[in-house]
Amino acid sequence: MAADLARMARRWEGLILVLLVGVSVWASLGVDGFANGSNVSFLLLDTTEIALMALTMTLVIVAAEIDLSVASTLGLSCAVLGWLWNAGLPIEAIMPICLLVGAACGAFNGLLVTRLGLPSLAVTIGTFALFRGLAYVMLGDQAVADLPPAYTSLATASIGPIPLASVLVAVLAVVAATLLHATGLGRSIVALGSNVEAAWFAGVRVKRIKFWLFVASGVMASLASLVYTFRYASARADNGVGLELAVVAAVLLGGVSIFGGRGTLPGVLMAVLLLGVVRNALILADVANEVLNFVTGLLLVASVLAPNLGAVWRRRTSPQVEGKPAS
Amino acid sequence: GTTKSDVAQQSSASATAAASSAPAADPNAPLKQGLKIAFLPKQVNNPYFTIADKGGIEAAKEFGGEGKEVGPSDASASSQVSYINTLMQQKQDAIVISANDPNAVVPALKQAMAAGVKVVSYDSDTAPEGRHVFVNQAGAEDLGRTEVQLLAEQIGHKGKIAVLSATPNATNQNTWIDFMKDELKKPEYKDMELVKVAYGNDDDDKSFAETQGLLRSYPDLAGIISPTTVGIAAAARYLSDSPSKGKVKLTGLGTPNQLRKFVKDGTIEAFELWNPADLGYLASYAAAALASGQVTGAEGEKFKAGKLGEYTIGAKGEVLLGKPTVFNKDNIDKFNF
Amino acid sequence: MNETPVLSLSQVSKAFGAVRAVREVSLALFPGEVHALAGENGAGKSTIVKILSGVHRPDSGRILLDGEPVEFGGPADAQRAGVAVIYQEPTLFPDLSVMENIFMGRQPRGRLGIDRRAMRAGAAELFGRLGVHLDPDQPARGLSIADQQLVEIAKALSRQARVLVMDEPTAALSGTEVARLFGVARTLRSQGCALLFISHRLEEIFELCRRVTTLRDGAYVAEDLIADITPDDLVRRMVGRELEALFPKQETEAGEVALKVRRLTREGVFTDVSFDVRRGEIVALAGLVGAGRSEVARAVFGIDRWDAGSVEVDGRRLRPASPTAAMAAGLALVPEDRRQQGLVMDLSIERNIGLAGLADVRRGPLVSRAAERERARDWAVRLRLKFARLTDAVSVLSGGNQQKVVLAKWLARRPSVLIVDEPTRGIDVGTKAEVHRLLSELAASGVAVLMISSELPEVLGMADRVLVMHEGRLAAEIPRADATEESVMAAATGRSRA
Amino acid sequence: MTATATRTEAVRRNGGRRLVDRVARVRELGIVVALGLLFGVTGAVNPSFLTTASLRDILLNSAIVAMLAVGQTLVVVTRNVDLSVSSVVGLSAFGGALVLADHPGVPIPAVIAGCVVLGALCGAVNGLLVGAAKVPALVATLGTLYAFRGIDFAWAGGRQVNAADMPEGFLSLGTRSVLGVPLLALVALVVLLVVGWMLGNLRAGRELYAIGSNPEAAVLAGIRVRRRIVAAFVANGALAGLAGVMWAARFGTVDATVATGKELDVIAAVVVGGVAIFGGSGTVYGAALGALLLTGITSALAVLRVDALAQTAINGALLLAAIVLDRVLALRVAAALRRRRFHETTDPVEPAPGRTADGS
Ligand SMILES: Nc1ncnc2c1ncn2[C@@H]1O[C@H](COP(=O)(O)OP(=O)(O)OP(=O)(O)O)[C@@H](O)[C@H]1O
Ligand SMILES: Nc1ncnc2c1ncn2[C@@H]1O[C@H](COP(=O)(O)OP(=O)(O)OP(=O)(O)O)[C@@H](O)[C@H]1O
Ligand SMILES: [Mg+2]
Ligand SMILES: [Mg+2]
Repeated sequence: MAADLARMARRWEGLILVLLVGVSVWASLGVDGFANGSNVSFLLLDTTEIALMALTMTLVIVAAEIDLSVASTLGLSCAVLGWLWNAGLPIEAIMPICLLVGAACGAFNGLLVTRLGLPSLAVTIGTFALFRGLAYVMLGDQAVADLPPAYTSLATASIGPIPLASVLVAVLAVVAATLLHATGLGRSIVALGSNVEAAWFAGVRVKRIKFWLFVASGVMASLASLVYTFRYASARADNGVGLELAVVAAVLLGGVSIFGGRGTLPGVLMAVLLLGVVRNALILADVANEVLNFVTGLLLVASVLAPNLGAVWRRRTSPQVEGKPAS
Repeated sequence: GTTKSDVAQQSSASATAAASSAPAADPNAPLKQGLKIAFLPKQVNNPYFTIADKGGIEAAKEFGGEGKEVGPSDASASSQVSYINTLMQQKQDAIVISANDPNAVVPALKQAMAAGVKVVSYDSDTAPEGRHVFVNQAGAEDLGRTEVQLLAEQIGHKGKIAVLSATPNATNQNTWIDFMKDELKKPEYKDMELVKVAYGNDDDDKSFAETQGLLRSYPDLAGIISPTTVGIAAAARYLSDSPSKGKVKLTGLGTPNQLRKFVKDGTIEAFELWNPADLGYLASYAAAALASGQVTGAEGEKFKAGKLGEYTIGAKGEVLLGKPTVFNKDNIDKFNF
Repeated sequence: MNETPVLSLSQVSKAFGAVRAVREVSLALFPGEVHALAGENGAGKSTIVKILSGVHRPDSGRILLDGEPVEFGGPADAQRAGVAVIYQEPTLFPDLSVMENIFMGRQPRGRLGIDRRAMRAGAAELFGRLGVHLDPDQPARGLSIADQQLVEIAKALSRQARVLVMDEPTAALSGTEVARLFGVARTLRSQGCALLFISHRLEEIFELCRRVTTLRDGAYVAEDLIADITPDDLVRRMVGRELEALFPKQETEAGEVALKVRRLTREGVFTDVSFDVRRGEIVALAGLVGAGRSEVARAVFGIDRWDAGSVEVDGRRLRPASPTAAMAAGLALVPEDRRQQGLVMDLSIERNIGLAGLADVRRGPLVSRAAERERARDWAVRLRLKFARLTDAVSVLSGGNQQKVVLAKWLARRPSVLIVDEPTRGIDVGTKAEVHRLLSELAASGVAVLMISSELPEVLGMADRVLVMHEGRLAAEIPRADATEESVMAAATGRSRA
Repeated sequence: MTATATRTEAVRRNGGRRLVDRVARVRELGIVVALGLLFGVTGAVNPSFLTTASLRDILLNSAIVAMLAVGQTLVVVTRNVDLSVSSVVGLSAFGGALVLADHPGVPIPAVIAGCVVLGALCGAVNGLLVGAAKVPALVATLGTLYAFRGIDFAWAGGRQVNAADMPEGFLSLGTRSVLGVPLLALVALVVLLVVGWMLGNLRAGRELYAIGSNPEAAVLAGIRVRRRIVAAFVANGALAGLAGVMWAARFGTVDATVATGKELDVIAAVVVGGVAIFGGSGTVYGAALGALLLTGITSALAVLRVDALAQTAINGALLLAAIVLDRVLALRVAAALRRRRFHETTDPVEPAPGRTADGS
């Protein structure tokens, strides 16, 4: 395992880490306003929702599934929050309800995937529209903004430069990383992501695990919705539109194989940070938005390309049948 | 627990407490030189905002300041917030913003205001506590009512009409639509019926399909109002090639360049819009006036906006650009934006 | 023979990282001759095959075609040179029809693109030659391992190659199919084709081949004319030492019934299957390929749902379709398809061994890496696994060694009922003896063993009792004393009822 | 084996063959049923939905997505995916419109050809990244999704090309009909038939399926995997380029944001059309039907006077219903097959074998 990790580090996480450190150093030296407490604090805060959803998305993708409905689940959970708040319920009661809604969304995905054996990509493209649509039905064009200041300020509060929300991310990240990398369940997830049939033959409860992974993904999306709503002090049905691609991009940049069975959480977290730092630094440097998109795309491709180029070169000198596309 | 009514009580209490602490304005203060003014549109690369912000940057040049346009390429509130924070780090003198979500940007804007940055909203307002001044392109009421009047004239005050809007939760559009409904209550419109508000999501495809749907489900439709540039262009494109061309009247908000062809071929008789470049220009001057201490955003204060002349800040910190221009066959070639 | 060889290797070497899989091996294939390649698991046979087929490029040494040096840049080059290969592991396209699998890239062309009728006829003709009953239009997904292997053979035959390389083509086949295959091979030989044949069943080598090249640890040991040596000589060359008896079955006293299967039916697959396996007993399940033996095993272990009947382990009824429940009851299944069902190819050796027994290496909620590794190392050593590091992916192991990893995974759980489906498929003689000794020891220690095997000598040598299946039903139950090649085959082909 | 055994076996397998044929047809049948339901129910509620004019509109609306779905299928059967199509469409639409607006002298066919080449170039970038550099397709094309759009934005710089700037002859391509069928729909149909024929009847086409079905085996079979994958991406890019000019002709107003987010629609159409997302199976006909179904749903909701706020939700629900219906039909057939003692290993209740499982 240590050797596994070491090898991983050399390929993926190592590269991301080098990039992360490199970009941070460059930005601190070359970009005004980057290396100061409030900017760092903001930068971290700005990655919260993506980081939260990326944690469970990593588990889901390692299990060779995908959940494209996370941002819609987030939207639905926001809508429920706004609706119940308008109805006069206390916020302390609303929050657990939101988490339940997230769990229900995840369970719905999970059931369709495990009971009917539908591909998760198809299912979650469907629920991507369904959940967002339900959010519109609930809240329509209303924007609920009169949320309790105690919570809205909590969502943006920080200890020194570290936002409280990031502490939440860190705690959950430790939990998720332990789960994936050090427990039997994590082993099972990796195994079933790599070869479902062999995992099933080895007594791994494939369906049960997949089901609960989707539930976890839903719960995490609704947790992210709470952070989102309070952070922006605005609950709307279209909260978080388009975040799913950002989450998937971060997970892939973090070295998780889209085919399942491979990937580490430290890598994903570093990728989330890297994307955040690059965005922040480039915006501060007044780089136009189109360049920013271009750089994001390039980063994604380059990070996978770099380790592969070596392999491609080696293949030239000795042809060898490649198994799955390297990732 | 904390409920909605608790928060309402608290906030009304604090509102009365924190009112009048703004420093006095000095109407005679000169405009500062070298002011850094940033324009933060809903979305960059959107032609409408490109024109507006160019107008603003032009204005900044006139009074010796420095303007720039930054912003997200997706019209989302969260990405605008990133930019607000960045502008604060960059110590801009003023931010001129068109809000994607009137509330979501407020916490960040408040922070910026606390750090001494002046905030002007234009095109699409934020919640009032998130800005000093709102430069309003045209009164919402004015717009809503004139659209109905425009269409009523074209259809002879008779028949079924529909609205093709942007997304169901576009704030601007919804306020206008409310005023349209109100206008329609007047007796002179008793023969007109608003049968449906359709939403094209500012997406070519969807707006197209929605226009088709309107014509199918209401074969006797007399007219469509589309108060969004994407919607009106898609609807015009569909009508220009359908048997309903000229029969079903279309009006709304659009730019002359976009609709020139359809005005000339008779698909559209008349539509309206303010001049976006003037909007940016005015917002830029308002920002400069704020940053120079000429005004604070209180009602009744006055400032000069270059070639546009003098403006007075109205209730709730609003500055009104003026009446929108109505474009038709006769005047459309005089405009290029 | 003083003709020039069609294809030959001269002093080729190939290393994978630190593993030197092939070291300066020379090999010459002559037209009209079947050449055998022998060696233990991991000796480098498949690597040689992949060098001949252009999959691997040798690190040093040369490939000669008709005496001229050539370079194979990839499988396409080798194919163009007239080399057809049956790889050790089937390489089919599961979504495509059987006939498309056979003719991929060489589909007969008609006026409007591919001529399906010609293709179907071609496939049917090949199947006729091999005596296979497969529908050319059937998708390859879901074919049993044996059928897959037969399609592979048909594919290679369809190339009408000058050189036919066969890497353990018979491992998944039973006697009938093997006989057919040999018939075809002899025809090809007489037509002047050069054949390379690999098998761990020595009797096959002696039956079919003229010459044998032996490898040990990647190095060339000897080339002999078959006529000049005995099987024992060959084993000595392969292993480098003398071997004990091949089937050291210990006599054991059968205890109480551990596995009790009653009237088990899965519609369309098998019907009304009832049998017992007692502690300390090895029961063999024999039959022709496709008789439904593996399907029974899968159902008993909970992989497939059964439609009727019951399964009891130690008197407790099993919940259907739950491998977890079966495992909790002490059942273990070593499946027949190690690549798909037995192993997670991307995972390391230790992770694979640990996969079925995660509960045993727990420390609190966490997995104890040390315990996991300890267990893996223990079993790797006991099964004489040939590996570089326990953290290597199992995909780099040779076929036989992969099989050992699957065995280790299940034996490490110390099951009370062990079902092994073709446990020695692709395993070399030495290890085969070890596996047999192991099974026999397990039985002696009170484990109930159900062994599915297509190898009659193995069945006869190991089993206390032989159950024979025919077309989805139990056709006979033959006690050890009465089990002979004839009696088992008679039942398997439906010629007798017990 | 005795002679009788052989004969019964042969009979059993022949019966199986007919069933297999039926299943093969059922693959697209599920979606045809869904389409029938959609049109039947909507037409019953509002007969104007089934008028020729309305059907024409639906054909026209689905033409572009259908063409993109056809191209996407080429890529998806090789076990890859191209998320960047929407950006390629945007780039091509803007490029084409810009040339037409700024250089009125350039003949229209040349502009169309140029757009196709531009698309093919973008496809080649994707193809090389995936085929030669072995970057997983999802990562590579997610990257180029951002990158191509970035180029588009930089190129446009906030500019918009309007209907008045483009020649009438070009715009009429987007609206003209031939024999009552919209020209764009005809173009899409021709593309569909040509690609469908190539996938089914050319060696190269079958090799795409082989690659998607088992990439390792494809190499061993001597298939030039790299070349084929690059070709699939290039073809898809070229079709996206063509779709881009079609877009410009149809909507007349073009800026840098054209077709943003359409990639999900295209993938949804492909998936609904029964193309296995992990490669190896599915047809372009299915994908095109999927596109038709998706646009049909949008049009039906518009006609049915469904509350605007509920449309998204209903759209999602109908999409799910179509997938589930398709799946349930497939399961039924599989069960029937097993009962007829046909060889069957993939019990749908159990996880499908391997990850190549075509789960749809
Ligand atoms: N791709 C690879 N990467 C690393 N090592 C490999 C690879 N392929 C084979 N090896 C190693 O090379 C050695 C020879 O393997 P090979 O598959 O040729 O054995 P074999 O003689 O065919 O054995 P078997 O009888 O078990 O099939 C083994 O030690 C194996 O682990
Ligand atoms: N008489 C029969 N009628 C219908 N189907 C049969 C019959 N015999 C076998 N089959 C089918 O053939 C397939 C192959 O069976 P299976 O793999 O279980 O055979 P096996 O005896 O284990 O052979 P092997 O493991 O050697 O391939 C099974 O799916 C089974 O459904
Ligand atoms: Mg081998
Ligand atoms: Mg079997």
